[in-house]
Amino acid sequence: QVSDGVVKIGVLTDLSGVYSDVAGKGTVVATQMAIDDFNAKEKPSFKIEVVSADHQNKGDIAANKAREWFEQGKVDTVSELVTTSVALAVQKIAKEKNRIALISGAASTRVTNEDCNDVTVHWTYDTYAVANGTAKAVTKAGGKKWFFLTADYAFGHSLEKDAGDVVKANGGEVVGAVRHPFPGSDFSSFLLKAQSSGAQIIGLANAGGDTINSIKQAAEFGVTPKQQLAGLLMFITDVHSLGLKTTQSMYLTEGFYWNLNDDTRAWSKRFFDLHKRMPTMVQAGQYSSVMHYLKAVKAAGTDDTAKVMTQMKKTPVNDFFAKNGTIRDDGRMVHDMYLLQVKKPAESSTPWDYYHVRATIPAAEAFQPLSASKCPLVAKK
Amino acid sequence: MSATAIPSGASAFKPGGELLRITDLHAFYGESHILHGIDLTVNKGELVTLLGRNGAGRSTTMKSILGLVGRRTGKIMFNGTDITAMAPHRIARLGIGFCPEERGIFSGLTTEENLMLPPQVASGGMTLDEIYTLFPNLHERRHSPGTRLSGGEQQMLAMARILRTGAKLLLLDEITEGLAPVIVKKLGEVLRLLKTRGYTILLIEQNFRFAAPLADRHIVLEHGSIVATVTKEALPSQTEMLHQMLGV
Amino acid sequence: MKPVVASSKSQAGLMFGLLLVAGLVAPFVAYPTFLMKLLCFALFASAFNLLLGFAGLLSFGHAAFFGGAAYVCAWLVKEAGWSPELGLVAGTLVGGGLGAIFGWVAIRRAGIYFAMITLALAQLVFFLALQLPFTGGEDGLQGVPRGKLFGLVDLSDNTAMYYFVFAVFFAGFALIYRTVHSPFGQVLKAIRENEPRAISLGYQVERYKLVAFVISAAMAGLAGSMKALVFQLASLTDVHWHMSGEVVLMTLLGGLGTILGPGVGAAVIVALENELADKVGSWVTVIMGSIFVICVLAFRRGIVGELKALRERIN
Amino acid sequence: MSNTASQSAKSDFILQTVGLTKEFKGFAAVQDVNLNVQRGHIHALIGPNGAGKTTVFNLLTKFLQPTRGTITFNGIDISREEPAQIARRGVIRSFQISATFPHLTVLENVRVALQRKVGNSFHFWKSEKTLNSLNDRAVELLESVDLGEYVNTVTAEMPYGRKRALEIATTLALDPELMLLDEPTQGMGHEDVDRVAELIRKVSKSRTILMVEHNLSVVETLCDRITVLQRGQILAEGPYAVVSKDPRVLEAYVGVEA
Amino acid sequence: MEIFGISSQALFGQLLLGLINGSFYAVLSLGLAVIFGLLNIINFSHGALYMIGAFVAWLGLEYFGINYWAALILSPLVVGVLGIVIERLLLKHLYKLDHLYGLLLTFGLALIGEGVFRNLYGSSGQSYPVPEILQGGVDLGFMFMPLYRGWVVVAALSVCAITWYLIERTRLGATLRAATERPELVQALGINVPVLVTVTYGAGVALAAFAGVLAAPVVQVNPLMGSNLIIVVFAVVVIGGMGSILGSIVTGLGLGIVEGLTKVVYPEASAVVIFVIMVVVLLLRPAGLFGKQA
Ligand SMILES: Nc1ncnc2c1ncn2[C@@H]1O[C@H](COP(=O)(O)OP(=O)(O)OP(=O)(O)O)[C@@H](O)[C@H]1O
Ligand SMILES: Nc1ncnc2c1ncn2[C@@H]1O[C@H](COP(=O)(O)OP(=O)(O)OP(=O)(O)O)[C@@H](O)[C@H]1O
Ligand SMILES: CC(C)C[C@H](N)C(=O)O
Ligand SMILES: [Mg+2]
Ligand SMILES: [Mg+2]
Repeated sequence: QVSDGVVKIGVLTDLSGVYSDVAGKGTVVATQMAIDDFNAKEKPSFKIEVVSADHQNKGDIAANKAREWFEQGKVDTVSELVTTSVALAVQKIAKEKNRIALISGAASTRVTNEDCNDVTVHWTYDTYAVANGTAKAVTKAGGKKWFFLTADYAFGHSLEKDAGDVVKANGGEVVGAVRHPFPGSDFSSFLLKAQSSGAQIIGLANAGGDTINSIKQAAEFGVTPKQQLAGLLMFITDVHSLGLKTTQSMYLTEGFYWNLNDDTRAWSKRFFDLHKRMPTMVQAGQYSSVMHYLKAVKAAGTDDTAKVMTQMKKTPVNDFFAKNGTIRDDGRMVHDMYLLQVKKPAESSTPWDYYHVRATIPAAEAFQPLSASKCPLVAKK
Repeated sequence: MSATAIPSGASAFKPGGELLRITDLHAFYGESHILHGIDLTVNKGELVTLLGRNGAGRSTTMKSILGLVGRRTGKIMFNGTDITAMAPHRIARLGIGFCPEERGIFSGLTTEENLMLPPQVASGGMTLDEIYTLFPNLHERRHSPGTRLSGGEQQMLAMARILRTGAKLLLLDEITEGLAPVIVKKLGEVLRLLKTRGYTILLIEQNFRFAAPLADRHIVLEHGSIVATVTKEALPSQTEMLHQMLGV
Repeated sequence: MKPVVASSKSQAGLMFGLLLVAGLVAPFVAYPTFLMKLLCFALFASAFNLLLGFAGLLSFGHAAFFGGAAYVCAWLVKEAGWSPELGLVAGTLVGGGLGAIFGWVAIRRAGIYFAMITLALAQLVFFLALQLPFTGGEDGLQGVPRGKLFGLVDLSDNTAMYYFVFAVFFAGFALIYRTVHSPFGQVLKAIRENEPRAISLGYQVERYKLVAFVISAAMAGLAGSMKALVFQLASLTDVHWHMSGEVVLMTLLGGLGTILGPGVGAAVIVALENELADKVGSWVTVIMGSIFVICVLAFRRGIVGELKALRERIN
Repeated sequence: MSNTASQSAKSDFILQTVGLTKEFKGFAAVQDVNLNVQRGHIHALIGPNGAGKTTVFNLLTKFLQPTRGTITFNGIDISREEPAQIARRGVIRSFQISATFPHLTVLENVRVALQRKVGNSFHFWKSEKTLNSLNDRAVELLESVDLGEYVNTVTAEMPYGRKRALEIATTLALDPELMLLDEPTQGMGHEDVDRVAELIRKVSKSRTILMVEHNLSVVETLCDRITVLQRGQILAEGPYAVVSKDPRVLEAYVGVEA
Repeated sequence: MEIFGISSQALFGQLLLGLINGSFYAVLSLGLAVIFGLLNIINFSHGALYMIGAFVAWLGLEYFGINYWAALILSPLVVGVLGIVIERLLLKHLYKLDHLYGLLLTFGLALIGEGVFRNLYGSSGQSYPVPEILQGGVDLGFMFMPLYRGWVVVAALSVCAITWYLIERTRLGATLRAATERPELVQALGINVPVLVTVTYGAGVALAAFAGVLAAPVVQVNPLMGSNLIIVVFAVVVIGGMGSILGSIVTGLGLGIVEGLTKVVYPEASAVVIFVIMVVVLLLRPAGLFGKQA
């Protein structure tokens, strides 16, 4: 039975910081959309409530909030959790308190690798997936000598490592890396390092505002076009704020693009009406994960963590976001990813029409295979 | 030094009549009660001295006029304006020039900057040239930092500084302190000159011999109260008493 | 002749008694994690107050002791497998040690300079916490096990943890109280009141200030390591200069130089943060800033100080 | 004793300075001062404002570092010692601007001084009740300066004159061999002045006192010997009767030529 | 070419970037020094006012189309007026108290300023475009120097020079210096010291705003941009000697360069090098490099 007859979903996200465009308010909107759709369609016997809070990208703030939500607020699942350090911190609390963590925004593979647990689902993408898409494409296109500009925290480290592995696996070479404080504002001295490294490709192992600034300042200091930038994790909002002129022809990898097919366009249109911006993959993933969770609660007839987890794992995900997605034992939701290339300004016909879809990376290849996993839940198989 | 170099007092100050009136002035530094009800008046064009032993409260009286003591009660009228509650700079701008006992030369400023510091408060002040004619030493040292001047030169500077401003009441606190006799003599001449030009002067002096021939009146303070007033006319007969009071 | 105020002894006894009772029943009334946070900060603020309120030294770097100790305790318990009580002891020692270093550099200057120097030194510690290999960088140290107290009591139970925290707080607070009301405290007060006079009576004031600094830093360290255990993490927030500012605010708001003030201030601030965070979001900082401004302008005695003054006026 | 002292050798000078000089950025506030204070005397230091009297006090107690010169106390060179060390040797000063601990009670003020010799001053783990054993002595001292009725008053609430008395009591608590008093009667009414003068005389019985004082009648009645400073230098020295007739003193200090 | 095994390209490049950072340190610490000199207050809100300066420029551009050059004048004016209001309304009441209260009050103001802008504009930062004619750059051989950064150095140095000239070489400056020495006496000589104090505070924070506008195109205009910078600037001021005008300018530039150098030699230490220098300086020269010994 659902405790108190209420399912309570906490959205813990970055509402004011560098990732607030990528996730932020939009994920709260997406959550509400999911609940409204669910209520309308499934007419559940339980009530659904949402709370949201800003974790300011700080693990400790997030951990304290999650703890309070679980202990005092009767929150059943904490969701979104953009920023790797936040996700890792909250994941542990969720395990301790035996509640569910639905992660959409955070990127690091650590979530389902070293730090995996049986109450966490990692939904939208991860560093392996994006590196595997973008870094592989760039290396194959001839960019063999890489230098990384890395956000100095768990996410950046993870992305740098995953991308480095891909580069090396594809015959490339990593000549160096420099780590910048997170969030950073002045990247000039790091770019200077990258410049003098003699690399062809400067891999940006950062995200959001940091990526935007690195790209701008690289142009300012004449780093580009002599050297090429590879934005290892870029979102449509980043392209939107940088403009096509600056970003044209860059490769990027996403788990979702609004202009893929009719389903995505229809959902995205609804989202746009509410939020005035097209959804990022994080926001779309948030909807998808919450919906899947609610359906699982209904199907299991309880909000008991273990039962809901089992239910979620045994049901495939089929919605506008994912086709035949599945949740593995390590908590990874695997689905197709897309290798995209930014259009030239002339090629863009409508607003937010930014990408060519260059390839669909099938679910089976997109994510780190279980065989390579360090997750204790699957290692001994 | 030419007498014509000093213009006569401004017309706003009619000769004669009362310029400064202090009534029942009490002053405090923190918790010590320094002045115990001072009453005194100074008339236009007069030179009045404040005498007394160390610590009698003479400097405090002067500072009270300018509002520089911690707390004071009573009433101070200057040229018909009640200045008891005014901010010090406004009082100064009514035409009061102050030469403090510690001279107050600014070390961060050159001699000339020190000289130019106080703003003009009325017309009829001396020009820079006139001042340099009066005190040639200052001209010579005009670019050196104020506190590099000798004690005597600093004293001249402190005096000269207020002559530029056009102030008509000068409060001079121990201007001869620590100066060589020649300079003291010179200051005496300057004071006499100022007097002929209609300046009103309140003078604190330890050096009675310096003050005696200049002053129209002597006021003696002891422990923060006025204990005697001696006019120029009565001075010869009362010198002995004054010496007594001053603790000689 | 009985010169010492007779009631002060019984008053102190009463205060400690009430404190004890309040502490014992509190978890039945309020949420234990909240109470534990409150106690950690109350101890932190009381430690800080020992320095500012009773020695007249404004340190703007107390986060270094609080956070530095939190890191050390967290690391020892998490990575080296130490028991929680040993972790606390180590944290306290680290706080005190850092305090001795800070003190040695800063005590030669007074007033604003002292504040600036402690601030800058704390910033050094901040960067160490960011960059040293074992601190977890931006992530901090997470998932610190609370462990078993003396190998017996399982602290992952919130109630057990609460009573442990309360006991530690009580001991720390009592030590601070005792320090203030000790022969040493008397000298400290005298130095604060009139330093040249104290010197002229033959007191080597720098030594007293240094000892006060070390005690204050050690207690701040104790508070910090306790916080690390309660929340099971040590992070950059703990060493950030905002934390140093926050403890000043707590102390100022509660009442500088009063025994209970800092605790009251901490309680108000922690409660406000808790209550407001959801309702006004990040306006919390604005509210904190405003409290600061109001305290400085109109309320310098703080809550407890004002109450005391009020009581005196009534009597 | 003062009889024999006047005849015998140098060792009867409790305090001596040789060539004591203090310069502030090139300005010599104290210049080449050779001061000899005889044991058991009340010795006055007078001079116009800014003559350097307070500066001399600050040098003697090492609140200022001398630019040049040596200071010997009881035959020991103390020119390089710390202020607190000098106090521990038995040289205790009062200040020109009243120096009490305003928010401690009168009793506590004196007790802080008494406490120093007990050696428990670093004991932060002991209760302050351990200090109560000093109360009797403190009260005794306070009564000796007529402050018996003020024992539990917070110092800030006392009239100014009583604070100066408290300062003397605090100074006495350390039983100093040499007491330095900077203008002890400054800012007092007549009766307070007399009271303090009387007090100084009383406590001078077993010690040496060096005082700065502007009130010449106090100086006249109390002091055995007088040093007159002017612009940082010693102008004259001797008993009151001699110094007060010295024409240079009359000119420089009193302001008239003889 | 290599120097100590470091390519001269990297070395000169980092030194130049250090100089750019140093320019910001110099202008900010100059403002702090001016304020400290006369008010004896460590203006903790300096960083917040720097941030507000940048925001005023951004808002001006966003909502009123005010261009960069106009903002360079307008924003310091606006912030200067804000400073005057702060001084008249709040700081004025603190002069008789311990100077620490000034520090605490301005700390509170900094929190308020940061908080307000964080609420209104988030902390993700707004970008401010480099003005048209300063786009592009010149190749200096060892590095490609964006024109705008060059302008930052020139503008900052000019403002420092002008301020220095105003204070050290003019009548107004003389009055200011005199008032720092003995405010009471200066007032007794007929100068309105309270107004002087107010204006000085306004001017000091206007300098902060100027630095803010200069920084706007370099960094994201972001509510927290001042809060971390200001601590470094405090250290600069302590090293230079509080209240010394020349000291704060020279130390600001110098430390920027030292920091740049550290980035080449031992990058991990670049964030702390200034604090380490501060400790060393304090141990050797407690009043700071240019401060008057107490
Ligand atoms: N700032 C101050 N704080 C406390 N007391 C002060 C202060 N200034 C002066 N006094 C005291 O006030 C009394 C009167 O001082 P004042 O300076 O007026 O004396 P004076 O008559 O000018 O003598 P002299 O200049 O020779 O000392 C003295 O006892 C002096 O010590
Ligand atoms: N720290 C200092 N820096 C610069 N000059 C100083 C300092 N202390 C004192 N002086 C100067 O040294 C001279 C002597 O001052 P001191 O205080 O010793 O005088 P005093 O004889 O005690 O005078 P008073 O009778 O007014 O107390 C004065 O000119 C004073 O301005
Ligand atoms: C939205 C994001 C880019 C978040 C970031 N990748 C992280 O996991 O830390
Ligand atoms: Mg005087
Ligand atoms: Mg003196």
